[in-house]
Amino acid sequence: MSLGLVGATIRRDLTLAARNPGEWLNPLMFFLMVAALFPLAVDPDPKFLSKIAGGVIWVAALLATLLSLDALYKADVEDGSLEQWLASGESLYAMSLGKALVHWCISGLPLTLMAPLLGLMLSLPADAYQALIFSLLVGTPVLSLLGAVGAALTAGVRSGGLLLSLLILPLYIPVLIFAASAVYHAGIGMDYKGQIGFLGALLALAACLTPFASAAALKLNLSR
Amino acid sequence: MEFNSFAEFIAMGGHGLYVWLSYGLTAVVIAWNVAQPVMRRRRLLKEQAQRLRREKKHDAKA
Amino acid sequence: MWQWLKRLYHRLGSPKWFYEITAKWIPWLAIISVVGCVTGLVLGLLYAPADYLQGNSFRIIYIHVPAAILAQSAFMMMAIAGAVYLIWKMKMAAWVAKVIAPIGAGFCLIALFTGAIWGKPTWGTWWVWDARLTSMLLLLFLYFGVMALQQAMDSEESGFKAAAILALVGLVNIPIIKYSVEWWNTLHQPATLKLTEKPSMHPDMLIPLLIMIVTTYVFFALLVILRTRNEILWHERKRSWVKDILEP
Amino acid sequence: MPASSGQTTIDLEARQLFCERDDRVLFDHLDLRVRNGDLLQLAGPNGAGKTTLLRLLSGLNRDFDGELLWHGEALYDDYSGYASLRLYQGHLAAVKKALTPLENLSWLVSQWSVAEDDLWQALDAVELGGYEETPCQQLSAGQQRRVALARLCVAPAPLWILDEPFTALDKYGVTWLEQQLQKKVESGGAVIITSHHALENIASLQQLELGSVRA
Repeated sequence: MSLGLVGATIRRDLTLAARNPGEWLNPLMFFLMVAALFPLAVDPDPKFLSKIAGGVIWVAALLATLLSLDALYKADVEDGSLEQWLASGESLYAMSLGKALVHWCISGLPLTLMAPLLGLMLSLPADAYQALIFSLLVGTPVLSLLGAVGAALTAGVRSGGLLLSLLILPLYIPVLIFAASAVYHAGIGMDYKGQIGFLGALLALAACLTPFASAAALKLNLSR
Repeated sequence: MEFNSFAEFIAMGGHGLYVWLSYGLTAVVIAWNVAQPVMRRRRLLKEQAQRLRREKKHDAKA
Repeated sequence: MWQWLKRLYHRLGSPKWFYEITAKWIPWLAIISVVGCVTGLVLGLLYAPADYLQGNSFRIIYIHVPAAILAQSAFMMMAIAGAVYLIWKMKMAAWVAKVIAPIGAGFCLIALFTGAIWGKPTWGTWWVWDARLTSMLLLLFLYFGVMALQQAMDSEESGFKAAAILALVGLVNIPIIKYSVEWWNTLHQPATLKLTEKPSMHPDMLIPLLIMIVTTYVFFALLVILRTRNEILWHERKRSWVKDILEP
Repeated sequence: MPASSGQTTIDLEARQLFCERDDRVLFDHLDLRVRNGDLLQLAGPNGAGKTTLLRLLSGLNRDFDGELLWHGEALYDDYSGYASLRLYQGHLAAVKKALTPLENLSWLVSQWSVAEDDLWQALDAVELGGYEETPCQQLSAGQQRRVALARLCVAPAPLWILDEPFTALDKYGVTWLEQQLQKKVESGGAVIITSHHALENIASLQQLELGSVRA
């Protein structure tokens, strides 16, 4: 059975994730812990928490995504897999898109599924759960796509993880602003379609454009 | 002219600290921006001239 | 026209030509910068009337606004130079992109410092999450990212390429960041007193500002040329024409 | 084993190649041509540019001056066509330790369609029979390398470009690989290889000495 290299790589990466669950479970634990810090450090008052819950969950999701991004291309650069992709002559654009998809499956998707639990811990208003899920569902793929560019750029750099955060965090700001605002507005009973719509537009834009940047960045790692 | 005396100019109607602090910090950044390439150029020219002289000596020996 | 553009491109691509021609430009650019700066500041600091709301603290505008404008267009120029390098492999473009980054970051810092200082008499606090200041802060982060990435790479060449890719991604993001920050700002702080953006400025206030903006661009060109010439000297140090400069 | 490689015409040509790295000229005015039945060994000291030349010829690295032709046309005009006929093995094996040899091999040949039976046979041929479903972290370095080399048996590519393939192989592996190379060129395929290993017993061997050009 032939899936082509892109399909085979998606399958291989998912198999790898299944064999090394720590790689994607640790960022999830981190997600949980960061959210637990806020009531402890700031104020455990449910009224106060319900106001900041959406923002806190999103900040935590963003940081957890960054944690898991560093490994996205590093191993492939080091063990020669990247070399084989380029040697195969298959489109690096499709490849980058595939890798971002895999990253989302092991980071954004579980984050989305875990978020309601954090909502409970942070007394998120009942009306806001739907917005939280929607915003994560539409927003986290953007994080994966943009982050994949950073991961591709820093894959060959020795202490790339920190650098990656420095490069990518400013680019994450629009997602953070609109997603957190969607959750907040849903919580106070206001309409949040506009924000989700904007996130959707960002997702479409990121899905079209970031693979070009990722592909160009991946080629860089080979010219050594 | 908006100001009647030099002291009035410095005081900037009570906002002197803010205005002059801004201009001072800007001057520092600008000065560094000018000094950095000028100094680098001097160092570069010196180092490279030295390298050339060294290479010439080396060639003369060989 | 096309032929002329082609010739210009080839000349710009030649470090030697650039080095020789800019030697003639530097004194002129320096003179224009000094004269423009003195004129603009004399007009702005001495002759412009005080603002009816902010008093004399508004005179910070003559450095804050030009620095902010330049910091943004410098990022654009850096990204374009980076793209020229990626597409046509023109080394001069990579060097120009490299030298723009610290200069642009410097102007970004000026805009942030002066904005914060200006905020104290205007808002009563050093820092307010004003839309313009916030997006300026993010722009500074983008500059830092580009510079850090360039230095982190093993070979200088891949550093140039990586920085160019990041600058292009940043360039696409800047309007999105600006829009989202402005939208967020209007949502959180309706009707604060803005630092700049007057409905209509008195010509006596406006003219010095325009002079300062133009001067800042000229000064920026001077800085870029000075630094690029150093890059040329370093990268071409083994060519014969540089050797002739080193020992006439 | 696909013996069909004889039918495809191989014609890879380099004209006036020039390449420099970090201000050092690796090679200049380099001409070479590889056709059916050729075995080209790149020789030269460390740092002479053997790997760089291999990467240029594979199309992985496009940072050079001069011409690179496949069937008389620029290699990059139809890179995916070229890539499907050329197998590149760098000194990195591209083998994931958490996966089994079978899974790794199946990924390594996923750009071609290869039947699963052939994969089992190929692993058998490199003496990995019985280890097909053991995670690679339990295998030795030489065995992991052999997983990557197993695809020489199954990939339907007439042209092989191999970078130091003898590294970490034991005596048996070396003999096996020598046989494979011999079989390849005899059946009308072609091989470009960097290796310090002596390959004199293969008749059609050509050698190219790099490292004579210095800046």
